Amino acid sequence: MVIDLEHYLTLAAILFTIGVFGMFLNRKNVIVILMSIELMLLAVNINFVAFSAYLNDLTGQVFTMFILTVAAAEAAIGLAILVAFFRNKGSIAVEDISSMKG
Amino acid sequence: MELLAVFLPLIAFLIAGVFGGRIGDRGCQFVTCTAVIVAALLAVRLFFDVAIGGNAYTTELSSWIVSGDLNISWALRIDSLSVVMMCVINIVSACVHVYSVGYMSHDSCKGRFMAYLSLFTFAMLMLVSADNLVQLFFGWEGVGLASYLLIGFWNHKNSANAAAVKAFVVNRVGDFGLALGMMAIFVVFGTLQFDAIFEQVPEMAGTYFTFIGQEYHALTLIGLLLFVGAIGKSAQLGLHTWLPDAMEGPTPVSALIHAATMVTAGVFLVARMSPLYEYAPDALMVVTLVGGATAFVAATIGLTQFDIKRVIAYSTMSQLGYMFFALGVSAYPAAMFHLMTHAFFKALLFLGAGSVIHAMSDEQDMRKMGGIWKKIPMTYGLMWVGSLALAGIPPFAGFYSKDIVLEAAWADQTWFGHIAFWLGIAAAFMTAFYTWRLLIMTFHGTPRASEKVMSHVHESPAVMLGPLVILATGALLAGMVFYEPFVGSGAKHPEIAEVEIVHHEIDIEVEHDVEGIVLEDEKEIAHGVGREKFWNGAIEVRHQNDTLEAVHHVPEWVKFLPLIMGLLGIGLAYLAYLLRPGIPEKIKTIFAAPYVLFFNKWFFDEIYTAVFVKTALQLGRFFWRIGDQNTIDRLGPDGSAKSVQKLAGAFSRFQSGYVFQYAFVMIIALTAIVSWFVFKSGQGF
Amino acid sequence: MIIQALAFYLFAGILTLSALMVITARNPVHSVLFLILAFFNSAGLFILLGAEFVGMIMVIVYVGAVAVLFLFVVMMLDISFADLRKGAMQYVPMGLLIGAVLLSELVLVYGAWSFVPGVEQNLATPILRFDGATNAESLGQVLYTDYILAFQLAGLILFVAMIGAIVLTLRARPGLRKQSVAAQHQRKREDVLEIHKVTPGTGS
Amino acid sequence: MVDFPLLSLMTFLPVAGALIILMIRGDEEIVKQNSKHMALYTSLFTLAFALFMYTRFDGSSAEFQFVEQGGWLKPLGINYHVGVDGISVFFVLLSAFLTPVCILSAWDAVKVRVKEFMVAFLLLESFMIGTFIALDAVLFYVFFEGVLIPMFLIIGVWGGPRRVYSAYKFFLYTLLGSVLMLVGLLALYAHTGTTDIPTLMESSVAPHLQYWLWLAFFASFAVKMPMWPVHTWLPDAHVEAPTAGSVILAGVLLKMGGYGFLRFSLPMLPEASAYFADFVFALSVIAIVYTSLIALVQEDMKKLIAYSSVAHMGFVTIGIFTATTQGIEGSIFQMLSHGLISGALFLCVGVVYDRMHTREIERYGGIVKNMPKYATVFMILMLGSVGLPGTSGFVGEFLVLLGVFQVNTLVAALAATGVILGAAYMLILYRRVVFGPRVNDDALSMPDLSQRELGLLVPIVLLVLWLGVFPGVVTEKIGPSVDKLITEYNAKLNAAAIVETSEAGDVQGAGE
Amino acid sequence: MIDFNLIPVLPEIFLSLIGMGLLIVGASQGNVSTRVICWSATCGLVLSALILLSVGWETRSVLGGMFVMDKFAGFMKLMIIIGLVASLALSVRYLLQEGMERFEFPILVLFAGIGMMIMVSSNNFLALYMGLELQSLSLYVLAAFHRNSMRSSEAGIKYFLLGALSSGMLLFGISLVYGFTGSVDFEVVGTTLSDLDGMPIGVTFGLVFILAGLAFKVSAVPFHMWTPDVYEGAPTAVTALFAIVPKIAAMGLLMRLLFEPFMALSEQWVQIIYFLALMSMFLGAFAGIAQDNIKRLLAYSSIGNMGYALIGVVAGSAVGAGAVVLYLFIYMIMSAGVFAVVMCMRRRGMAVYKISDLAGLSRHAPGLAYAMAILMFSMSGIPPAAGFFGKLVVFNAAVAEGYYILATLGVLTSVVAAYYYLRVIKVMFFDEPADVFDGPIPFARRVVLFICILFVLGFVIKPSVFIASSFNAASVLFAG
Repeated sequence: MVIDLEHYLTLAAILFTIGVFGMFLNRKNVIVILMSIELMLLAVNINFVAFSAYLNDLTGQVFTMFILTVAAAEAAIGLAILVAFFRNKGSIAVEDISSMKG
Repeated sequence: MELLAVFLPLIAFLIAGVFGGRIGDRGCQFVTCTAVIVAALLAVRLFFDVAIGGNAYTTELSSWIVSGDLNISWALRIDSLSVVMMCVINIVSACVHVYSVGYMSHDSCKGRFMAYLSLFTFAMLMLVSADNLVQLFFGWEGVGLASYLLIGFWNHKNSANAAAVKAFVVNRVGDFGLALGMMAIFVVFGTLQFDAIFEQVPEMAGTYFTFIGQEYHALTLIGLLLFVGAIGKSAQLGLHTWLPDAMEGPTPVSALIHAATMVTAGVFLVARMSPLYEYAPDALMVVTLVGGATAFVAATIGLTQFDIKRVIAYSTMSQLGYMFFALGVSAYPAAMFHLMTHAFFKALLFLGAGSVIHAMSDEQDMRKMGGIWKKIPMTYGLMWVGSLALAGIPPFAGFYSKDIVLEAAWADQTWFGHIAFWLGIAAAFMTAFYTWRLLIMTFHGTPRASEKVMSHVHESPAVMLGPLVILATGALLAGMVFYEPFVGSGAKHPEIAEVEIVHHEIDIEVEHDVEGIVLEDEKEIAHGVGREKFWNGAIEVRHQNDTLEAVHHVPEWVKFLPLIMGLLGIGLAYLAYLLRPGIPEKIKTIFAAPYVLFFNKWFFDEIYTAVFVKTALQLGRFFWRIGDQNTIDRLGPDGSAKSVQKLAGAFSRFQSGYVFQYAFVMIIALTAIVSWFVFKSGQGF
Repeated sequence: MIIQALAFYLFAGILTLSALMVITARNPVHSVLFLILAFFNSAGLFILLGAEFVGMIMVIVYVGAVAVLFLFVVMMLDISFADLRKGAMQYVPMGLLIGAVLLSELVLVYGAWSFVPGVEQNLATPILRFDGATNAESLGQVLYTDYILAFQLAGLILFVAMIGAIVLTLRARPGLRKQSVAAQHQRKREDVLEIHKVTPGTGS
Repeated sequence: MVDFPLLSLMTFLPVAGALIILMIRGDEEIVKQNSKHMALYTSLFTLAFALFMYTRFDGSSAEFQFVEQGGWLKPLGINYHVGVDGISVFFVLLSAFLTPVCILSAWDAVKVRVKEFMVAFLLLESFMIGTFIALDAVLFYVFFEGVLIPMFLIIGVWGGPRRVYSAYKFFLYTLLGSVLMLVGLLALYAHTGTTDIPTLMESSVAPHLQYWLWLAFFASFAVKMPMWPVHTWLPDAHVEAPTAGSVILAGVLLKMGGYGFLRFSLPMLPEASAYFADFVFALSVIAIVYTSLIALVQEDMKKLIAYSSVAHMGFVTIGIFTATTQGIEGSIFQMLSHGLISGALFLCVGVVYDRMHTREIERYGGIVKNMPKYATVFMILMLGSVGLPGTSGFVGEFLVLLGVFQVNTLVAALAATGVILGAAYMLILYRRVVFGPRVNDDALSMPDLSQRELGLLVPIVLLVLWLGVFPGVVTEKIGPSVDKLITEYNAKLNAAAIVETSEAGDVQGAGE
Repeated sequence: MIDFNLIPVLPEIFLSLIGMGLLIVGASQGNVSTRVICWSATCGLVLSALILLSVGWETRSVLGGMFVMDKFAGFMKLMIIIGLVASLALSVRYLLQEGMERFEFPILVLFAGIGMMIMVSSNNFLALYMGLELQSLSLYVLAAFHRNSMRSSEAGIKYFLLGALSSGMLLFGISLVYGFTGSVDFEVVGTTLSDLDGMPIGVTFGLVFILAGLAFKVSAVPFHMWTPDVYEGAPTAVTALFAIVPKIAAMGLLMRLLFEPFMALSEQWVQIIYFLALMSMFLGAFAGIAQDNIKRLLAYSSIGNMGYALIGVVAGSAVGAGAVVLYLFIYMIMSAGVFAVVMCMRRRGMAVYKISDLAGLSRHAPGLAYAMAILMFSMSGIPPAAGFFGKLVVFNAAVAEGYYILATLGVLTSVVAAYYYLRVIKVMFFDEPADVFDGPIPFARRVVLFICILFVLGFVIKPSVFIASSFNAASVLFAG
C-alpha cells in the first residue's frame, strides 16, 4: 500500500474544503473564520510539501516556510485589528461588523 | 418697364412697411396708390406691346436656386398670358388701393393695410410673370401670405385670425399638390423652366412615372398634382372652405384677393401649363368635373346665405368653377376671358357690397338691410351693373364670357363636357336668382335695420365710388371688347359680331384717351386679331381639342339657354322676394333636406373639422401624451433610468455589510469559474 | 510501507476530524485547541514526507506562536458564545453544496495528477543537489542565497506585523510609571542629593 | 492661401478668451461687466476670423482647405488634422455667428454667475467650431462630445425649474449615442488603420461590417439630430435651457448630427447608407408627421418650437440619405436656415420670456398692439420656419423634397404633409401669441424690442431673407464638395455592386 | 550562480532603509514628529524615484531570477512612487486634523510601497507572494489605522479577513502550478506551459485560483466586496492611498503574470478576465448610482474603472497592455485629484462625506467645485479631459482584437456611470448651497490638486508623451 501523491492532494483538498465550509457554517465569530483561513493555508502547505517530496525539489518546502512566516505575521495583525475593533464595539460577532453597507 | 410694372408695388410695400411709421398714413396711401397706378398704366402699355403687338419676351434678373441639374432663375416672362393677368391685377389692384383709402379711413392701421395690399399685388405679379414653376410658387405662396395677412388684418378678432390661418393652411394643402407636381415635372423633364418643359411635352407624352408604388401616365399625374394646387388656391370643391371664411377680411381685400385676382391663380396655372394639359386628357377630365361640380355646389350654397359678402364669395367660387371647366375642355382662352371679365364685375360687386356695408355701419347680414336704395343710389346703380354682368345678361361682360364657356363645354362633346354644361346651366340659373335675391334683400323692401343705423346710411365718398365706376366700365365693356382677341377666330359668332365691332373701336379709343398711347396698325388689330395671334403661343391647344373652334357648330339652343336661365332666375327672385315674400319660407319647408344641406354649405366645414382638424389635434395629443411621454420616455430614458435605479438599489442591497457574505460571494464565484472550466473541459473528454 | 501508510491514515484522519471540529466546535477555545491538534498532525505528515524542518517549524511557529496567540485573544476578548449557533444553519445547505462541488472538482483534478513531462529540468533546487545533507541543512543552503529576496521580504513583513500590532493595540497610559534607563544613567549625585548641614539640637 | 493656422486660431481663441475671463478678479459688478465684454469681443473676433476664412475660401474646389496637420496621439497614428470644405465651412460660420448673438441675448437675461456663463459659452463655441473643422475622427469625437460639458452646465445652472432632469436627459441621452459611435469609430480604425477623415473617405469597408458601423454612427447622430424616436430629450432640453442655450442648441448642436451623417455615414459607409436609406426615410417621415402633430397641441412656446425642430431635422435626414445633389445641398441649406430661424425664434421667445417670465402661450395674445416690431420680426421668422418662398426655409425644404422625390415619391409626399402641418402649428402659435383678443393686460404692457434685441434679431431676419432670395451664395460654395461626395458615393456603390455580381458569378461558376 | 547584483533593487533597498531610519527617529521623537517624518518619507520617495530613474531600465533579472527589472517594472514603479508621494502629500494635514498623527503612518505607507514595487518586479511566484503580503499587511494596518474609530477598525477587519481568504486562494493556485510544472519561476513556467499541447485542467485550476486572489487585489467583481466598505470606513487619507496606488501594483502584477508565464493559457484567462471586466463595469456603474457617501461612490467608481482597465488586459495585445498602463496612470492622477477635494470636505472640524454636503460648492468655493467638476467629467470619460483618452485607448485595444461586444457594453456602462459623476456636479452646481467648508485648503493639497487638474486638462494638448511611454513600457511584456 503505497501512499501516492494523490492521497496528500486529496487530503489537502478536503482540508481546503473544510476551510471553505467553515465560512458558511460559522457566521457568528470572526476568530473562527480566521481559523478557517488557517485551515486553508494548511491545505496549501500540505500541497506544497507533498509536491516538493514527490518532485524531489526543495522549492516547495521553502515556499511553505515563507507561508508559515507570513501566516504568523498575518495572524498577529489580524488579531491586532480584532482587538482594536473589540475595543470600539465590544463584540466580535460577525453580525456586528456591519455598520457599513450598501 | 416690366421690371417697374412688377416691382413698383414691392418698393411701395417696403417703403410703407419699413418707413410707415415715419411717413404716416397719408404718405403710405400716397406711395402705394401711386405705385400701383403707375404699375397699372405700365401693365396696359405692356398689354399693347406684348399681347397686341406680339412681342413676347423674357427678362432674366438673377439666378436663384442652383443645385446640380436644377437651375432656377429669377426671371420675368412677359407673354400674352402674363400681361393679361398683369393688366387685370394692376387695374383691379389700383382700384382697390384707391377705394381702400376711403374704406379704411376709420381704421387705425391704414399704412399697414396699404402696404399689405401692395405686397399682395407684387406677389401676384410675380406669380403671373414667373418664368419657371418655382418662381410661380414663390408668387403663389406670396399671395397666400398676403391673403393671410389681410384676412387677419383685424387681428384682435378671433374669427379673423382663425379665417386667416384656415386660408393659409388649406392653401398649403393645395400647395402640397403643386409642390409634388413641380417635383414630378423636375423628375420627368429635368427642369422647371416653362419653355424647356413645353418643348419636351410631346416627347414625354408616352412616359410613365411611378408614384407611391403605382405607375401613372406621367403627364396626367403631373396635371393632377398641379391641379390640386389650383383647387386650393382657386377654392374649388374640396379645398374651398377657406374662401367664405376669408370674408372676415376688410372688403377691399375680398374684392382684390378673393374675387378678382388671387383665386384665379389656379386658373392661370392651368392655362399656363396648357401645353402640358393638352397631353393629359384624363387630367383635363378631372379639371372639368371638379369645375362643374364647384360651379353647381357653390351656387346652391349661395342661394341660402344671408351674409352679403358670403353670397358674393360663393358666387365667386361658382364662377371659378366655370373657368375650370372651361379649362377642362381645352377652352383656355375662354377661361381666361371669363377670368378677366369676372375680375371686373366681381371686384365691382364686392366693392359695392363694401360700400353698402360701409353705409350700414359695418352690417353684413342681408336680413338686417333693405330699403336703402334711395339713400345710396350710386352704389345701387353700380351694384346693378355688377349683378347684370354676373347673371350673364347682354351686353354686360359676363354674358360673353359665360356664354362662351358654356358653349365650349357643350362643344367638347365628351360626357364630362356635357355634365359640366348642364351643371353650368343650373348654376347660371341659380346665380341669377341669388344675385337678385341679394339685390332685393339689400336695397329693396322695408328697412330691417335699426333706426340708428338707418339714419346713418349715406353714400360713400368719391374716393370709393371712383374705382367703382372704373370697374363698372370694365364690367360693362370688357366682354364686348375682348371677345374677339381672347376667344374669337376667323368665323364669327353671328349675333355678337356686330355689337362687338361697334364697341371695339370705342374701347380702343377710350383706352387711347386714358393711356395716351398711339398704336400703329390699328386696323389690323380691330379686325384681324385671331386668338392664335393674340395668345401668341402662350396658350397651346392641340387641334383635336380645339373646342373654341367647335363652338361655332353648337346648336342654337345651347347658345340661348344660359341667357334664358339667367332671366328665369332673375324673374324668380323678383317673384319670391319682392312680389310674394312667403315663397322662400315655403320652399324652405318643402325642400327641407336640400335646404339644410345648402344652408350648411354641404357640411364641408363640419366634416373637415371632424375628420382632419379634430383628428390632427387628437393625434397630436395622443402622440404627445401616449407616444412621447408614456411610451418613448417611459420605456426609453425615464424607464431605463428607473430600472437602472432599481438595479442600483438591488446591487446596493446585495452589499449587505456582512463579511461572511462577502466571503461567500468570493468563494461561490471561484467555484463557479472552476466549474465552468471543468464543464468546458468535460466537453472535450 | 505499511507503517507509513498507517501513519498517513492516522495523521490524515485525525487531521480531518480535528479540522471539522475546528469549524463546528461550539466554544472558540475548543476550536483553537482542535486547530492545534490539526497542526500537530500535519507536522506529522510533513515529517512523513521527509520535510522534517518544515514539520518542526510548524509545531514551533504555528503551535507555539500562532495558535497560542489565537487562544490568548479568544480568552482576552471574553466572548459570550451563548447564542453563537442561532441561525447558523441558514447557510449550511449552500455551504455543503459549494463544498461538495469544490471538493469533487478538486478530487477530479487530483485523481490523475501528473507532472509536466521533463519536469526535472524545471526544478530550481532539486533535493539531489544537496546530496547527503539533512533537510534543514539543504534549506539553510538555499534560504540565504537563492531565496535571499524572499528572506529579506519576510523580515520586512514581520517588521510590519510588529509595527502594525503596536500601532493598533498599544495604548499609552498616562498614569503609568516607566523605567527610564537614560534618565537613570544621567542622574547625578548632585541633582538628587542635597546635603544639608543639620544643626543638631535645633529641631528644624 | 493662408499660411498661418487660421482654423486653429478660430477654434482656440474662445478658449483663450475663457481663460482670461476666468482670471478676472475684483468687484462683482465689474467682473460681470468685464466678462460679458470680454466674451463678446472674443466671439466677435472669432466671427471676424470666420468671415475672413469665408472670403478666402475657394468655393470652386471640393478639396479641404486651410488644412493643418500635426502630431497628436502619435503612437496610435492619430493626428491633429483640421480643414474645411464646402460642407463644413458654413457650419463654422454659423457657429461663429450665433455665439456672439447668444452672448448678447444673455446680456441682461443672465443675472447670476455671469462669468461662468460666458466661460461656458466660449468653450462651447470652441468645441462647436472644432467639431466642424476636425478632419480626424478622434479629434472630431473629442470636440463632438466635449460640447456636452458646457451645455450640461448651461442647462443645469441657468435653466428653468426642471433643469436638472433636462440636463441629465440631454447629457446621458446624447452620451449614450456618442459612445456607440466611439465603438464604431474604433472599429473603423481597426479595419482601416487610420482615423484620418480624408483617408477614411477613400478607403472602403467590408459590407457586413458597414452595417454595424453605420448603426453605431447612426446611434450618435440620430440622437443628436434628433430623430424619432430618440428625440424626447430635445423638447425638455429646450424648454429648460436659458434662451441662449436654446438658441445654440437649436442653431448649432442639432446640426452636428447632420454634419456627422455627411462626413461619416455617407462617404465612409456608402453601402450601408444605401441599405438603410429607407429606414432613415421611415423614421424621418414619422418624425415629421408625428412631431408636427405634437407641435399642434403644445401650450409652451419653446416646446412647440422644439418639436418643430425635430420635424425640420426630419427633412435634413431625408435629404442626406437621398444621396442626390438636391437632397444633400437642400439638407445643408436646411440646416443652416434652421439654425438661423429656430435660433432666432428661440430668441423671440426669450424676448417675451424676459418680460413676462412665462412661456405659456395662453398668457399672451394681442401683443402686436404694443410690440409691433417684435410682431414683424417674429412674423418673418415664423414664415421662414413655415418655409415660405423668399425665405431661407423654403430653399432647404424644397431642395430636400426635390431630392427625395427622385428617390422615393411616397416619402416625398408624406414629408410634404409636414409642410402643411408646419404651417398650421406655426400660424396657430403666432396667432395665439401675437394676434388675438387683447385680454392679458400684463402681456399688453410689455415694451417693444429694445435696441439690443433689435440688433440681435434684425441681422438674422435679413440673413433669412437674403438667403431665401439669393441662396446661391451658399449652394455655390457647397456644390463642388457635395458633387464630390456624391460621385464618390456612387462610385463606391457601383464598385461594390460589381464585386457582388462577380462574386455571385464565382459562386455559380464554382457550382457548375 | 546567484546574481547578487543589487543595483536594480536599489530603490527598494533605499526605501526600506529610509523606512527603518524614520522609524527610529519616530520612536525616539514620538508622534510630534509625524509631520517631519511624513515629509521626510515623501522626500525619500522622491529620492528613490531618482534612483529608480538612474538604475537603468533594460531588462535583467537578478537575485536568483526572482526580481526582474525592465521598462514595464520601471514605469510601474515610477507610477507607484508618484502615487505614494501624492497620497502622502494629501495625508499629512489630514492626520493632524483627525487627531491620528502617528509617525507609523508614513512608515507603513513606505513598506506598502516597497511591497508594491516588489510585486511589479517579481519574476517568481514566491517573490510575488512576499511582495503582495508585504503590501497587504501594511494596508490592513492602515485601513484600521484610526483605531478609535469603529468604522476604521471594521474596515480593517473586513479587508483583512477577505484579504487573507484571497491570499489562501492565491496560494492554493500557486501550489497547483508548482505541482504541475515543478517550478515557481515565471520564465520556467512560461516556457513549460507554452511547450505543451493540451492544457491539463490542473493548471487551469491553478490559474483560476491565482486569478481569484489577484482579482481581489484589483477589486474586480465578484471579488470586490470589500472595496466599498473599506473605502468608506478607512480614514480618508488611507482611502486615497487605496484608490491611488495599490491597484497599479496589482494590475502590473496581473499583467506580468498573464502575459508572461500564463500567455499559453490565454484562451482560458481571457474568459475569466472578460467576465471580471464585464461584471466590474456593470457593478461599478450600477451600484454607484445608489450611493450617498462620496467615498463609497468612489469605491464603486474604482471598481468600474478597474473593469475598464481589465478590458485592455482581455485584448491581450501590446496595444492592450499599453492601454492599461496609460489608463492606470490617468486614473491614478484623477483619483489623487478627487481625493484632494474629498479631504477638503470638512465642516466645523469634522469631515463630511455625504454627496449632498457638496451642495452649492460652486458658490462658496468655485475653484474647488470647478476642479471637482473637471475631474468628474474626466472620470466619466468625456473629452477633452484625460479620462476620455484612457477609455479611448482601452476600447481601441479591445476593438482592435475584435471584442466588439465587450467594448460596446463597456461604453454603455460608462454612460450609466456618467450618471453618478454628473450627480456630483449637479449637487455642486445646481443645488442650493449648504454650509461652507472649513478653509483654507492646505498648501500641499492645493499643489496636488493643481497638478492633477493641469494634467487632466493638459493631457489633450500633448498626449503622445504619455501614450508613447506607457506603450513603450508595456511592450517589454511582449518582447519575448
